[in-house]
Amino acid sequence: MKTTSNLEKVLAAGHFAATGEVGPPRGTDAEAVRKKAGHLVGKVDAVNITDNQTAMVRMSSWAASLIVKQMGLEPNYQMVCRDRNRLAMQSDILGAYALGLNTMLCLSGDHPRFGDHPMAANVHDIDSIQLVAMVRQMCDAGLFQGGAEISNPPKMFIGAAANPFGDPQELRVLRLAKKIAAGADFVQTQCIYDMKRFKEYMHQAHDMGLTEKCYILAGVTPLKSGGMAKYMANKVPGMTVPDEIVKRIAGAPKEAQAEEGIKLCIEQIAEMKEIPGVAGIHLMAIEWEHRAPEILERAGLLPRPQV
Amino acid sequence: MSDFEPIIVAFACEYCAYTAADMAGSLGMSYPPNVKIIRVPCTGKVDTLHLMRALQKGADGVLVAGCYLGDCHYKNGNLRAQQRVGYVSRLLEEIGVGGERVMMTFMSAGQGNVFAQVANEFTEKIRNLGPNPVKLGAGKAAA
Amino acid sequence: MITAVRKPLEEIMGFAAPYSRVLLLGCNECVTVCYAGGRKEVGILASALSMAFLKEGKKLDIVEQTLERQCDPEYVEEIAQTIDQYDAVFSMACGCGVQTVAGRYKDKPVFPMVNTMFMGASERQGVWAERCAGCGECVLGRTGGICPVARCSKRIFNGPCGGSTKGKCEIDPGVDCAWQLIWDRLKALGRTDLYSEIMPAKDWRSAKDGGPRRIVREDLLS
Amino acid sequence: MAWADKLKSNEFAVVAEMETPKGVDISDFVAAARQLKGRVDAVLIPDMSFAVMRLGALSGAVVLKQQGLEPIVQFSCRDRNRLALQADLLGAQVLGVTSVMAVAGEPVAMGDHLDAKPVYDLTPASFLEAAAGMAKGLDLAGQELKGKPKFCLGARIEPWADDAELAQRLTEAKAAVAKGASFLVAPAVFDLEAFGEFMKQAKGLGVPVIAGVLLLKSVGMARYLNQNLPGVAISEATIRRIRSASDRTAECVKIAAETIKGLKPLCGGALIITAGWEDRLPEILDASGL
Amino acid sequence: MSESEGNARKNSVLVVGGGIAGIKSALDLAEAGRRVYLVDKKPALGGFLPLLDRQFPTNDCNICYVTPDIAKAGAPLDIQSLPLTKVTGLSGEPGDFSATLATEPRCIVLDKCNACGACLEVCPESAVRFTPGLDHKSPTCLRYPQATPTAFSIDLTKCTRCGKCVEACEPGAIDLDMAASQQTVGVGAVIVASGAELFDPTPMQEWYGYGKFPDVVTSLEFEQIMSSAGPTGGQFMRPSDGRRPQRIGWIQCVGSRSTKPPAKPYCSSICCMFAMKEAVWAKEHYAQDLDATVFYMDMRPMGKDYELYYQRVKNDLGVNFVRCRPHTVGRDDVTGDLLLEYASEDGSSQIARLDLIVLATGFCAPNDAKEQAKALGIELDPYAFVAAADFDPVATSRPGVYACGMALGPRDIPDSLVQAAAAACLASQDLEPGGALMSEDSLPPERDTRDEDAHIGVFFADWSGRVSQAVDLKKVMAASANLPGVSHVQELVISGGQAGLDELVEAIKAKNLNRVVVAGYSPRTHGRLFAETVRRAGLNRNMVELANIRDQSAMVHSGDPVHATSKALDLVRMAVAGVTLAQPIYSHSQPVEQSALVVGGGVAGMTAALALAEQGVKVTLVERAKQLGGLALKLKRTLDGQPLVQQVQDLVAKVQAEEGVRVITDALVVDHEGQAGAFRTGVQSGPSMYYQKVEHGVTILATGARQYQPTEYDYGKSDRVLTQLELEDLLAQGDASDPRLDSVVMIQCVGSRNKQNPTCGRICCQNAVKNALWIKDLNPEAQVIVLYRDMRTPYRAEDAYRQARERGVLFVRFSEDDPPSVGQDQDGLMVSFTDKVLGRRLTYNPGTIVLSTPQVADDEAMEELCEIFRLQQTDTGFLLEENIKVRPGDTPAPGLFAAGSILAPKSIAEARTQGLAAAGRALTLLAQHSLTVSGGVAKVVAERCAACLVCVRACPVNVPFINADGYSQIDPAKCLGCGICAAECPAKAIQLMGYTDDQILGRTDALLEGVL
Repeated sequence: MKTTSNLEKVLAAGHFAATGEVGPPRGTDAEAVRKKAGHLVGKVDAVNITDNQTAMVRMSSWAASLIVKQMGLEPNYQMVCRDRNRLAMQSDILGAYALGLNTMLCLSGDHPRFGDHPMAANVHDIDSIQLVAMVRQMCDAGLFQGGAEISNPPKMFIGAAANPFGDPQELRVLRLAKKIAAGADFVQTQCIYDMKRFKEYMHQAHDMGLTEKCYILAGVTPLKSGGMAKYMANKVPGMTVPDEIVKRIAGAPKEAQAEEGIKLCIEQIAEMKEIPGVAGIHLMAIEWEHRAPEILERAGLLPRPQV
Repeated sequence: MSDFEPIIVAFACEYCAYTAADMAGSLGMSYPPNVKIIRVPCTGKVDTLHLMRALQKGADGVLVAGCYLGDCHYKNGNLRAQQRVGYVSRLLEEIGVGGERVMMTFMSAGQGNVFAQVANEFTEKIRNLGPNPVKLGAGKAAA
Repeated sequence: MITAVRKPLEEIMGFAAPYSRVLLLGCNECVTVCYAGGRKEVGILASALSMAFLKEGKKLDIVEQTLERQCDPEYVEEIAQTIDQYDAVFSMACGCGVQTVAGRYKDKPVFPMVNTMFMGASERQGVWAERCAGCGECVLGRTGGICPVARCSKRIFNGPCGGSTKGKCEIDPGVDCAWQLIWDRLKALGRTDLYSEIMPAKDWRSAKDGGPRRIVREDLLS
Repeated sequence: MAWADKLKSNEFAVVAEMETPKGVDISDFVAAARQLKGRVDAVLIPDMSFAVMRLGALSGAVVLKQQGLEPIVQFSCRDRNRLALQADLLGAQVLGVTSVMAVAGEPVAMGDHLDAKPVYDLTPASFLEAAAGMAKGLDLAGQELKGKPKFCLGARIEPWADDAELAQRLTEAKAAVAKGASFLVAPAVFDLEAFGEFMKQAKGLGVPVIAGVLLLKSVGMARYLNQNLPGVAISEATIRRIRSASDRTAECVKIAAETIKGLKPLCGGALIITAGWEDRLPEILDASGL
Repeated sequence: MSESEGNARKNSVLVVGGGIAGIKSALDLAEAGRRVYLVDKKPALGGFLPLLDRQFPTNDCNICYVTPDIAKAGAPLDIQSLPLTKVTGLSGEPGDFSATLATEPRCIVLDKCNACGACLEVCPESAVRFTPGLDHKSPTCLRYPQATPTAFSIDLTKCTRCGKCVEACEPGAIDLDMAASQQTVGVGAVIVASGAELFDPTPMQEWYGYGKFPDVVTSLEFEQIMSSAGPTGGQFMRPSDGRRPQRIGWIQCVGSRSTKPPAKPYCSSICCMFAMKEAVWAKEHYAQDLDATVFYMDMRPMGKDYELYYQRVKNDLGVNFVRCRPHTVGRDDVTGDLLLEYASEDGSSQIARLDLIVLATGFCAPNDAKEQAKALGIELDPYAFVAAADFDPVATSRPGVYACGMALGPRDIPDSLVQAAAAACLASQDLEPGGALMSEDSLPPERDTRDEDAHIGVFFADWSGRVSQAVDLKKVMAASANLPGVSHVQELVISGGQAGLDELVEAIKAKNLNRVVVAGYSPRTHGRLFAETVRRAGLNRNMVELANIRDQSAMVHSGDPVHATSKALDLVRMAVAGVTLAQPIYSHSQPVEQSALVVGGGVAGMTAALALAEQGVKVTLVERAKQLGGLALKLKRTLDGQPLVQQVQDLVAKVQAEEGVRVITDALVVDHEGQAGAFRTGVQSGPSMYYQKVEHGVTILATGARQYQPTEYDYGKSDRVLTQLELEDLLAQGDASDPRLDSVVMIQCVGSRNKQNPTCGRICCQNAVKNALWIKDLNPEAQVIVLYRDMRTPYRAEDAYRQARERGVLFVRFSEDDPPSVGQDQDGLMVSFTDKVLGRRLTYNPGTIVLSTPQVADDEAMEELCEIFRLQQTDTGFLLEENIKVRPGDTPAPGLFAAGSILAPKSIAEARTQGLAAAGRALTLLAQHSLTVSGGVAKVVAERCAACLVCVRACPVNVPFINADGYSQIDPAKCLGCGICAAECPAKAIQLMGYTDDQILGRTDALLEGVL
């Protein structure tokens, strides 16, 4: 065991992992964090705390992570490359670790154009793969990115994100390989609807031996309505939602669409369990945290193992 | 100003509009004497600068008359002219002189009647717009 | 080539308001080619500006001149004899030219007439697109001749990000995904191996982040 | 022997046809050649095709060689007997022209010297035999040669109009391969599907097939070919396409380029024939992404 | 005979008749470097054209279009015009004729007369001839300002020698003792273009009331009523009481198509179009509510697209057409209405009430036709027009003597012009091969005036007085004198001849002018003329600018003299500013290849090729089919029944034997480039697609048309339904007992005059008549019925039509909405149709049904040809000419001519004529030996160029390139001079010579001077 991460422990013990996600509030209300995260206590192995998600200013990820940590839930501290240069990133990592955070996820971050500060400088001093490599170097070699030694280096369980569906298709697994090569311990994917293509992706990753080097958690997001299904299908870059899924959700009566979405989610989790190399799921119940326990329950993922 | 007589400069392609203007003459069709023609080999030759200069010097309206789109002797000179007229129009809007003071029109060589009609309509339009504000300002500047 | 676009007339008129006689100075290099500040644009701006003022009853005297290059002191010297006749210089050159002129004629107000945009190439007549960010350390040899710094919205060196869709960038379907282009090109070149190497974090000192840059060639100094 | 190497590589070969000028002013010929440098694998020089008298193919080949191109020179059996043919083969060898293609030669009646005496001493097959024999150091009379010339040999698959004729053409082609041909040139393709069918049958030939791609110039030419050339059927859709294009020549170039692209998965290479419009070859190459 | 005289003879042609046809022949010959004697018995040239207010079908006034040619390009054409002159004898042979000419005294010295009109005012006997007005017999009128010469003449038969005119004449131009003169000229060939006369309806007074009722006028008189310069001064009124007519009727065929003398049996061919034009013009310009009706037997608009004109007049413009036989005109004395009685189609008698009746009078041979024929030794046809053979349509019975225009019978202007060009071509063949025309060497050296201050001369020329009618010229002249740089102002008297231009040249020299403005003309029509004129004065051609105060001020603001005058001054001021900034443009000349490419080996193409070869021009003749001959190979007889096969075969053989003609059959034209004098055309021939580039100086397109393949009337379903061509094959077999020929029904207008093809096939009616007569020749008992819509048999084809009726051929009319139907019944092949007289449907079982199908444009081939040669098609698919009225056969592209059915359906005779005409037109170009390439091209100022490539991208013909020195370079020989690059150049490094920015801005500034 390299770290004290609960998630690492669960995965290392060979359990099918489940992680959740909580977006910090756009304000200073710690209660809001507690309320959202409260639904997940005891229900997931770790919870992702997003970092200025969709390029909107929110409570900082590390602070929200601490609040969650205090609730006895393991935070997965997210960090994007958009807002900080390598100095700020490293200092934040040191601080986070010092305060007890041991699991983090490295991301590029959405472009400022999508958020509420489109005029902001788009930093991108390093990219997400370079971030993974930087954290890996900090932890393993005990060196800052610039080469200086770190006294008492951090030990992070390092995660990266992957999108199995963006273009060019053939680069998707290669990029995954790159992230793993850079030092990712685990990978959480973008939410999956197109199971056929995801299976191909996993198959390829498995063939390349990537699943042995790294835990891959498949992303799932329950569709709340036909409208959401259509939005995901048409508006979200790098996302594919098969027609039959859109039809299935949108085709259900209005009041039954949410239930249909949950049903689909549960079916897919079941399917994912059977895919070689899938080490767990990452449930992104966006603004639906309160229904996460039900989904996990019905998917047979509760109770969570204690390790 | 009731006695306002606009001055209109017309850049006319010699293949079509200039000939049409001559044709208007030989058919005895009258159009307002306000319209004075400058002949060009193709409206594609009419520079943004020429249009601007005419207005700067006090013309109340500028007309560019070329062949029908697709009939240009030089493939797309008239299309280019049309784009330039659009550009000048936007620029005139920006400085408050009025984008309607420039206009592009198309006709064939035999259409003396069209030339006369366009000249009439454009003169009328400019008459309604009133004098080029540059002219009024110049009076003030001199005073 | 450096690209630029003319400033809004309103801003220019603000600059001009206090003056009665100005020199409108064009540049016969980059800004000529990108239709921002060559002889022709000088003429158009002069016309527009004088009309805009005259309309308000003010006669602004504008003298048009175009230098070969405003970023070389020798060319800028050409106006030394006449500059005293003007209240101000309105430069249509890129920022380099404006500064060279302003640096030479320290007691004369010099105003920029254009917004300097980027180093770009002409995609076709009337369209210019950014191609180089001047980062000082070229990686084009490893990316199939397509620059991730200038052309990827997130400057990702190990792209593409998850937002790449059908060859287009997530920020705008009108913008090509640089990494799609890079990948296509590497495939065509048979050099997909270049992709699997992780490009390390860039040293931004070579770019402007290291402070204002200059190039000195010792052998050429005189 | 760059051409022979190309054939061995199994990559899609691109060959341009360049007719020699009728006369001695080779300026256009050279200008066209310059445009092709580095862009095609070889240039095929017909030997007075359709019996129209022109500058000798071998001379043309030497000119192209000087321009840095790889020539393939045709030898027509119509105009020379076995002495002359063999002598010229030796000449080709010493001038560095080593890619040689045998053709029968169209009847004299098609050309511009109606009174000429057709020779046909050898057939293309026996010509190939002669050339192959030379590699062993012997001429057709069994006399020993000083030095053993080596050639990369090719032959044509003659045009066919129906299935029976096709079978015969394939038999002839097989014979040519047996006699030493290492590539075969097929007539101009206008219907990729039909050509695909042909290639299924031609698989057994064992050598690359280079298919002709003829640049159409106008609707009139398409109609003319349909009427006058056996086996040619340019579809009404293609003709309509040319007719409705705003720039007909550009459309014809596009069509040729599409044919070349379409041939890539089907056969060993394309022979681009422009019949006088050699200056358009670069455009075709550009458009076909070669 | 001295040697030089002999040489002159071998290079001279006598043209008899100065109407449009004669002028055209003379111009073509003179342009080809020949000397021409142009004689006319009248005091001035012009013929009919000047009497017409405007011409169908364009409704243009074409005088303006034709006349600038008279002093073409300022080069002195060698035309000696001899008015008041007749030919009295002709001896010798082709290449060596002597013609005696007799000239009546004019009694006015041309050099002195300024046409002031004082003599006319004082003459008590109206002996002075220059009478404008309603008298259609008047020799000319003032409305023809370009009359050559512009001078009066005195009719001695009326003169009383009172001497008042001599006193009144300020210049002293009158010499009443002037004697008649005679002279002999030596010429190589003669062209008879003596025209026709209008039929005088006076003897038919009892029917039409002409001469009895003042409101019955001839069509020519009506033209005068409509003319703004006519006797009514532009007031549209009827003669009797000055009332504005509300109901006008045109009576067709007055004096034509009648066997009752003095009327003529033939069809005068053009009166139908003439009447329609008048009706339309009257309606459009005077009274839109006008009730205009044409009373006619058959409408015969047969020229190119004339049928479309007819349909438009009928359907869109609201002119009424009544098919009938008009017979008597009376008058209601109470109302003053004219009463026209006519027999309608169903045989009933009707009366129309009208305010004005216009008699569409036909044409007849001049009264001195026989006398002239005798003097020239040529034969006349039965109607006293000059006789010509069908296969040699402009050759007379005497070798070396040719004829054209109305001298050969009534015809319209385009046909006359084509014949004129053809006759000129044939005449050339009797002369020595032509020599080079004037070259740059014969001009004085050019002065370099670049460093001089501007000395501008402003010249005012008011050819017709049109300008001074609206513009206060004196005022404009006075103001012009004060313009900057102007040092001289002068009024210029310019007529059709050289005199005024010489005056200009003299003034430039005398006043030491270096720049010139000519006010009065459009640069479009006269720009080149004055450019050449100032060049003759030693100035660069670009040192003149025209102020178009005629068309663009006087003509358009005629009702507003104040503004017309101030605008005229504006225009002059702009021109002065422009010319002040003008820079010399140096043009260079390039040799003209003395060779031609003829595309199409039908009759027209072969004829053209032979005609050119006979003049020593090397010809390449390209034919798409495997053999020469074209459509004519399928014809067996000419329209007048002469055997044809042999003649076509002979023509083919002659072409093949001609050394100067290289024939390429089985060939396609695939590309074309270059300019007049130096074309290069790619030709691909044979299955080998053997590609060759043909270099040639001129091009003649004669690719013909295709015969319409009917789908109507069971064609193709029954072997008894034939086309006329197939019938000809049958007839040529000569089997009188063939049962298929026992009874024949012909159906006209199959595939023409309908929605798909609105044109008239032009020759199908004549073909039907020809074949009907042929059937009758074989089997007089045979029954032939022709179902027609209008029988269109112009001039003598009318004789054949009449003959056919006399010999029992039945002609039954059907209307478009009630066509015949064809089918099978128990008796076999069946046709049914409505008989208008009986008013019911009849059924008939003929042995054969024959469909009269037209020639139609071969759309696919035409599209391609037009693309390759960058020409355009008309709406009906045929080739678009430069101007169908006055430039038939010329295309808009210089050096490219067209002949035959490529232009419109044509008979063999017409194809022959057109082939000759195109050859003649081509010869005028080839005669120039070198062509000047304009220097009005884009020029790059290298040091300004930023090498931005904009010009390279903008040029429509890809001329500019960035050269080794790193700046844009533009080849002046290839530049078209459009100026697009100059306008786009962001560095203002490109200037278009002749239209520099300085000049354009200078004009703008001059116009707007003082506005701010």
